[in-house]
Amino acid sequence: MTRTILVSILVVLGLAALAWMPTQLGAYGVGLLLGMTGYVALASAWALFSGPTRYVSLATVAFFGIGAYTVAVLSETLPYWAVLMAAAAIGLAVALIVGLATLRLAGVYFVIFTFGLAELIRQLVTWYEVNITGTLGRYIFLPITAEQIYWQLLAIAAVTIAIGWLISRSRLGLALKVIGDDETVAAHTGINIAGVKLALFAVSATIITLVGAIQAPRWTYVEPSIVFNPTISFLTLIMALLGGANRLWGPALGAIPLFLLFEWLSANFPNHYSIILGLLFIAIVFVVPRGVLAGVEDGWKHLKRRGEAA
Amino acid sequence: AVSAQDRTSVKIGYAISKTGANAGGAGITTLPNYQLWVHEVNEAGGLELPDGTRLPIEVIEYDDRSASEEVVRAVERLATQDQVDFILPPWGTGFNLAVAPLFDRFGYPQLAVSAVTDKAPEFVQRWKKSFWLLGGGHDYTEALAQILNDQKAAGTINNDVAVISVADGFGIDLITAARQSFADAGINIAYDVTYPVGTTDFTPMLSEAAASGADTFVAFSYPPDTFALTQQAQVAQYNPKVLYMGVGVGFPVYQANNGDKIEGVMSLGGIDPTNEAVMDYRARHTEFIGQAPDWWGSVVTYNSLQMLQEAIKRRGLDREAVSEELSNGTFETVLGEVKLEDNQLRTLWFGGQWQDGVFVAVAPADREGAVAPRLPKAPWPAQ
Amino acid sequence: MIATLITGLVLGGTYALVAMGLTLQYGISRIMNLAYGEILIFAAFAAFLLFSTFGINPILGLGIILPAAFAFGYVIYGVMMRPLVTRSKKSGTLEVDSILATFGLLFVIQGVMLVTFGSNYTSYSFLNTGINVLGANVAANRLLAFALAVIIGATLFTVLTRTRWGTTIRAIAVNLDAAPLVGIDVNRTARFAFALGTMLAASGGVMISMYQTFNASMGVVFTMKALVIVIMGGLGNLMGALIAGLLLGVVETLVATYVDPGLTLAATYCLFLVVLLWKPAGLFGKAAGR
Amino acid sequence: MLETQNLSLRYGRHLALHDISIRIAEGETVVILGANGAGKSSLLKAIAGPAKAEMGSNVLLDSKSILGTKPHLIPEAGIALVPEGRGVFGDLSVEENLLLGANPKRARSGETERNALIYDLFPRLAERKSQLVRTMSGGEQQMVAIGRALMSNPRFLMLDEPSLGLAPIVVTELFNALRRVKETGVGLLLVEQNVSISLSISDRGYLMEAGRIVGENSAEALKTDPAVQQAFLGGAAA
Amino acid sequence: MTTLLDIRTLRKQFGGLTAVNEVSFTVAEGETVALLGPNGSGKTTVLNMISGALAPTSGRITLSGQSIGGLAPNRIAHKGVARTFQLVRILPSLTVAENVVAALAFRPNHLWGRAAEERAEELLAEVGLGGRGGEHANDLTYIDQKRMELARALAAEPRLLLLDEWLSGLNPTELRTGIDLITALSRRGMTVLLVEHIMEAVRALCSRAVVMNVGTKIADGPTADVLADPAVISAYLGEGHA
Ligand SMILES: Nc1ncnc2c1ncn2[C@@H]1O[C@H](COP(=O)(O)OP(=O)(O)OP(=O)(O)O)[C@@H](O)[C@H]1O
Ligand SMILES: Nc1ncnc2c1ncn2[C@@H]1O[C@H](COP(=O)(O)OP(=O)(O)OP(=O)(O)O)[C@@H](O)[C@H]1O
Ligand SMILES: [Mg+2]
Ligand SMILES: [Mg+2]
Repeated sequence: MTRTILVSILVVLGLAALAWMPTQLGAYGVGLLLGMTGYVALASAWALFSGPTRYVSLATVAFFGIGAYTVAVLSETLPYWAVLMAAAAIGLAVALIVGLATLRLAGVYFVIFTFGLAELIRQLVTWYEVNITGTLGRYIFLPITAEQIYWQLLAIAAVTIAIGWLISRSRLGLALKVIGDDETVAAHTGINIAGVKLALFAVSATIITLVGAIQAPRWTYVEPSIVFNPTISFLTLIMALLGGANRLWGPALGAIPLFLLFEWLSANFPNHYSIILGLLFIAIVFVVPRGVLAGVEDGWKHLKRRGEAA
Repeated sequence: AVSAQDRTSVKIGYAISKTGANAGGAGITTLPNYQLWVHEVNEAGGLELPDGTRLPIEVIEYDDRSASEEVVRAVERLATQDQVDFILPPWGTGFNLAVAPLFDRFGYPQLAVSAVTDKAPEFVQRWKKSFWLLGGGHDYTEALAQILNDQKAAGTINNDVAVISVADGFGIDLITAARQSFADAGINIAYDVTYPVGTTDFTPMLSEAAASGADTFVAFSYPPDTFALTQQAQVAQYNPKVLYMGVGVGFPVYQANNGDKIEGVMSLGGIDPTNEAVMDYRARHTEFIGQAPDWWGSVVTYNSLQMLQEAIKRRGLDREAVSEELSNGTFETVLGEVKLEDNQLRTLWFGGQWQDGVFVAVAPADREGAVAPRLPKAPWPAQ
Repeated sequence: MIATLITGLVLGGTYALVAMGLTLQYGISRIMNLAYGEILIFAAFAAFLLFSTFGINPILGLGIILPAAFAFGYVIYGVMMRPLVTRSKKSGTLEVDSILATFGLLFVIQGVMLVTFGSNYTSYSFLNTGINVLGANVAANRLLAFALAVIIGATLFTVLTRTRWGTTIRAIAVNLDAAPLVGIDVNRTARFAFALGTMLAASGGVMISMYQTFNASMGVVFTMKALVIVIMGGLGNLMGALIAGLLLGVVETLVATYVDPGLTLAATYCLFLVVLLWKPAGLFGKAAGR
Repeated sequence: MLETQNLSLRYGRHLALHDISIRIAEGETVVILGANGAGKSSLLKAIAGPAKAEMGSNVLLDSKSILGTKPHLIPEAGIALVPEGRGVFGDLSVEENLLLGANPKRARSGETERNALIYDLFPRLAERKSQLVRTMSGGEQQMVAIGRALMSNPRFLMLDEPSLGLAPIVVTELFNALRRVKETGVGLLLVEQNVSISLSISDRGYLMEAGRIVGENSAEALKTDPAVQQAFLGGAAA
Repeated sequence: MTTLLDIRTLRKQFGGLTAVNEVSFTVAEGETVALLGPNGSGKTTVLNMISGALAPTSGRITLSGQSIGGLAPNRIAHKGVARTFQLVRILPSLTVAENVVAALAFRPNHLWGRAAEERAEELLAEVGLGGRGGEHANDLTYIDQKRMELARALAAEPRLLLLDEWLSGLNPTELRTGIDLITALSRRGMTVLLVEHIMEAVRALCSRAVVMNVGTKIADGPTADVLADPAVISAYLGEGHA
């Protein structure tokens, strides 16, 4: 009991510290924090669904883009909180439809399906804007500062990780692991596979939509090629996998160093950025095979064992 | 801040798409000019300040990887972390808009070149230190409509045009403007479709355009599309009397690949070949970069850097003052005497045509240096 | 209508050509190669270089580029993929590992191309002459790509399904663990299939360089298109890739002609999604079971 | 002659095989009896190549060491394994599975005759030549696995619980077939839980317990020695 | 005795192949029935249709009068059908205990937390895996995996237990243990439908046997009678076994 209280206090203190950080940093620092927190939220939300089920989704940017675009379309007409609600609702609705449609797919078929889906949504939005509204770019002039965006992202990242923690301790978490191992067994032990997957997919997608919506005011100008940039899906996936998609803190631990690495490389090696990044990537795959967090744990266990032996 | 005496250099930063989807455009129109200009300034001993001293330029460059989140953060970094003296703008309409609030907030003048927008007057109101140097869609489409009307009157072409446009900021801006301009000019649009970015096969559109009976074919296209259209039009033996295409017609590679066949092809931009300053610039660019500049945006980019250089010479490193100077001053650049109107460059070439291996300016026709268009375009050489 | 169909088929030929190498690499060597498109673009640059600098026409260029690509694939598999494959025997993480590793490879190749060739659009024209096929004016270079796709597709398909050697290649795709029991050198076979896939990617790149503008950053476009086709046709199924590629070409052309060019890509993905919903393992994929 | 000398095998910390020395002569049939987990499958796998043996171990074929030979070269040397869990190529047809069986070079001559022989042994396979093996019943898949191993023209055929999941009539047929295989001069190394039937075709038998060989005798003796039976059947079940 | 499972003119078609052809039989409450037949005669397919892994092409399956044919496997599981698989299916990344908890946590009156862990331990002890809950399922031997699979099936508190060759691969001693285990279950009133090729076990366990051949039922009745049926002998047992 006292431990729980202690942990809660620590968590609250940690969050407070994180929330306080922007006041100590310049605009660039805030921008960095913001981008990093955005990816922590994205990767954690992605891993909520894709980690335990091993359904690798490339639809991240579809929902991210839906969120951002909703803000672009509605920011003039609705109050900010209503815009966020609307974005979440649209994201949820799309997630449910997509989820229902994709339940039969497995493995790489699902991966590419979700990629195709993101592209389809982008094409349809483009087509709609071009042919129906006759403009493509939209402007977002909301009086929201980078700090405010950061705080919102921090909140949503914290909520996402909290959800992940709750799920991992619940029957839902076990159901996901069983599904990830063997769907046939899962079905025969009474797990409603479709329901579980759908619920998780919807939660994950809604969070991703919100991250997109929250980040949108940061770019004044929004167009489909910007908000539906498939790189976002890939980065999210890579970060989560690298950190360890099956662990609570894995995605965050993948997102933070990678994000900083990208930043550092592009600042210091703008011309050889790609090559160095690529080599580092390959090296990471070889050196920490099961994700950064697992690697850290292994190292820790190793040290402990050595300590005990001594 | 730091006074001029303590300095050893002027820090100039920019974020540009070195990789990703925008790298192709940025690598032609923007980046080589930044490099050329910095090189030339430093060769000459640096940027001249009002007191006559010269300080070399120290460049800080970032790759925005064609992602708008990156370009936003890179500009923040330049402004707050690196505390550069001036920031050069990124490539592309969207990216220039994305960073405009930051330039404004941190007080940097933004000399946006590779951004074509009809909303420039609005933006100037919103962001006082923003400058828009490449005009808006209407400027180009009205110039085109003018040319077409002249040709119609001369009996060269019929009243129909077939238009295709790329479904991206640039294409949409231009097609929207074109519909208006053509309607105003009484020109009938016989075929009007938009295609997605990344389209590689234009055969269906070309055959529909041919079937529409229009004598004029207009494509508000991006470079890969422009190249593909040119090749596929030859294959299909599609010979509109007026062939007008978008970005890419002015790229050096376009001429290299198609040789004489491009004679008569029209596009945005153009050059007054009798303007020695321009031709000299082209030679220097070719020499230093290893390839020629394009025939539209490059020279304007270079011009914008010269304006900045001159404004610094007149007003020093005070960004407020430099911005004011850019707004109100008159500058002598490769483009001749330049004076911005409401923070926008209006003395631009809005239409050009390949004539004897040079992409000459044909519109506005009444501006000095303009050449008469040669129409109808000769059919593609037989294969 | 016939002309439209022919145009579509010819366009599809390019798609099919690009997809077949990936179906070998992914279907047989089980490497999800995200750097596939980069290899293709690299070959395009190589063809361009040979043509513009040494005056070697791209068809002859194939004679240099294809063996080089094969060797490259062979080395890459040996150096990068093989340790991952060995490692995954225990952990079963080959899919994730290969995604991560080839994602790195993608950046390396792209970076090398950026440094050597720059970020500009590159194109040249070769065999860009119209040939009349049943009333449709088709570019000779595209027709060549189409022919190459059909020939490669048909040959490889026959070899894979009709010969023992081809069957050994499919066997490692089906059951890696059992392959040594029948004397198959898994490593060598997988390596060969991977190298063959690399070679096909390069052949696609050379063909594409003849009629399409490319730059160093464009690889991912081809990877994704190829993946879509591979999945639509059914993993590891060459005939499937060929047919799915042609089908996509036809659909795109029909939509561009009769509906709206703005919806071509949307139609592509729609078709893809519908096919998957109807047949979750692709047009010619084996039902269920992994 | 196929033999192992002091073969030891380790999974992590767990020593699955301790100093196993067994031998099978040309044309001889040897059965290994032992409780579940005694290490029988591990022994076959160690001979067939994929498992890494400990120092001091050896596997000899005609007095030449084949330990450490790449697994895919073992069938080439004339040793075939029908593994636990069958290891068939599920997405290939029956015909293709058999074709692959004859993949080692030593199997190329006489392939047609052997193919005919196998269809003769297992008429069900002849009926279902083009069916995907994945869609066949468990027993049918077992037939494919045995047929495929026979296709490689082995000198020594190792079978890991071949009767598993087969209908009684098929088990009888299978062992009749194995008798015929034996008559062609192939040495058989058999791991079986079906003690009586396996002893009925064997010449000799080894008893295995917790990774060690604990007894060896002629099949006749084993069959009639209730004490031995009791010892190994009771010993390791815990 | 009331009928628990009632199968009527059940049929399953795979393309051109009729794997199960108009098969009808019943299993009464508390009974242990053997489903026999040569390899490929359609036994597993019947079990698959009962448990919902496959949807019947036609015919009816009822459990206590409720139709379950064609329902999703999880719904059928909730109605009280549990099964093991011909080739064991374990959840490799979970521990042995978690494998069992998986079933406890998703049955209608589910258990979770301490209660589930305790119950799992009991069930594991019952199948002879007492104290081994912490091991990784992947590290178990084949027989132990089979035991664990049975514990998982029992955890669902089924009314009908389907065992697909659960006893195969066991040595004579283990076979005896296995038979005792199932006997104990059936003493407690469990209804069992089992597919088995080991006649010793069938004779010991089952009062009744149903025999299939090429998809059709060829015999149904008391085990001893069925196993003496000439049709069964010629199609399934072979002369040696009579
Ligand atoms: N891959 C493996 N990793 C770890 N331990 C293993 C592995 N394979 C087998 N073992 C262990 O080695 C021992 C011997 O296993 P083996 O499969 O050889 O026994 P067996 O006699 O064939 O038993 P069965 O009759 O169950 O097939 C067992 O204790 C088993 O748990
Ligand atoms: N998915 C499928 N597609 C096609 N045929 C199938 C499929 N599943 C089973 N079959 C066929 O249906 C028949 C019955 O198979 P089933 O697995 O029910 O046999 P079984 O009686 O359980 O045999 P065994 O005792 O060998 O396990 C077999 O001939 C098998 O090949
Ligand atoms: Mg064994
Ligand atoms: Mg069966």
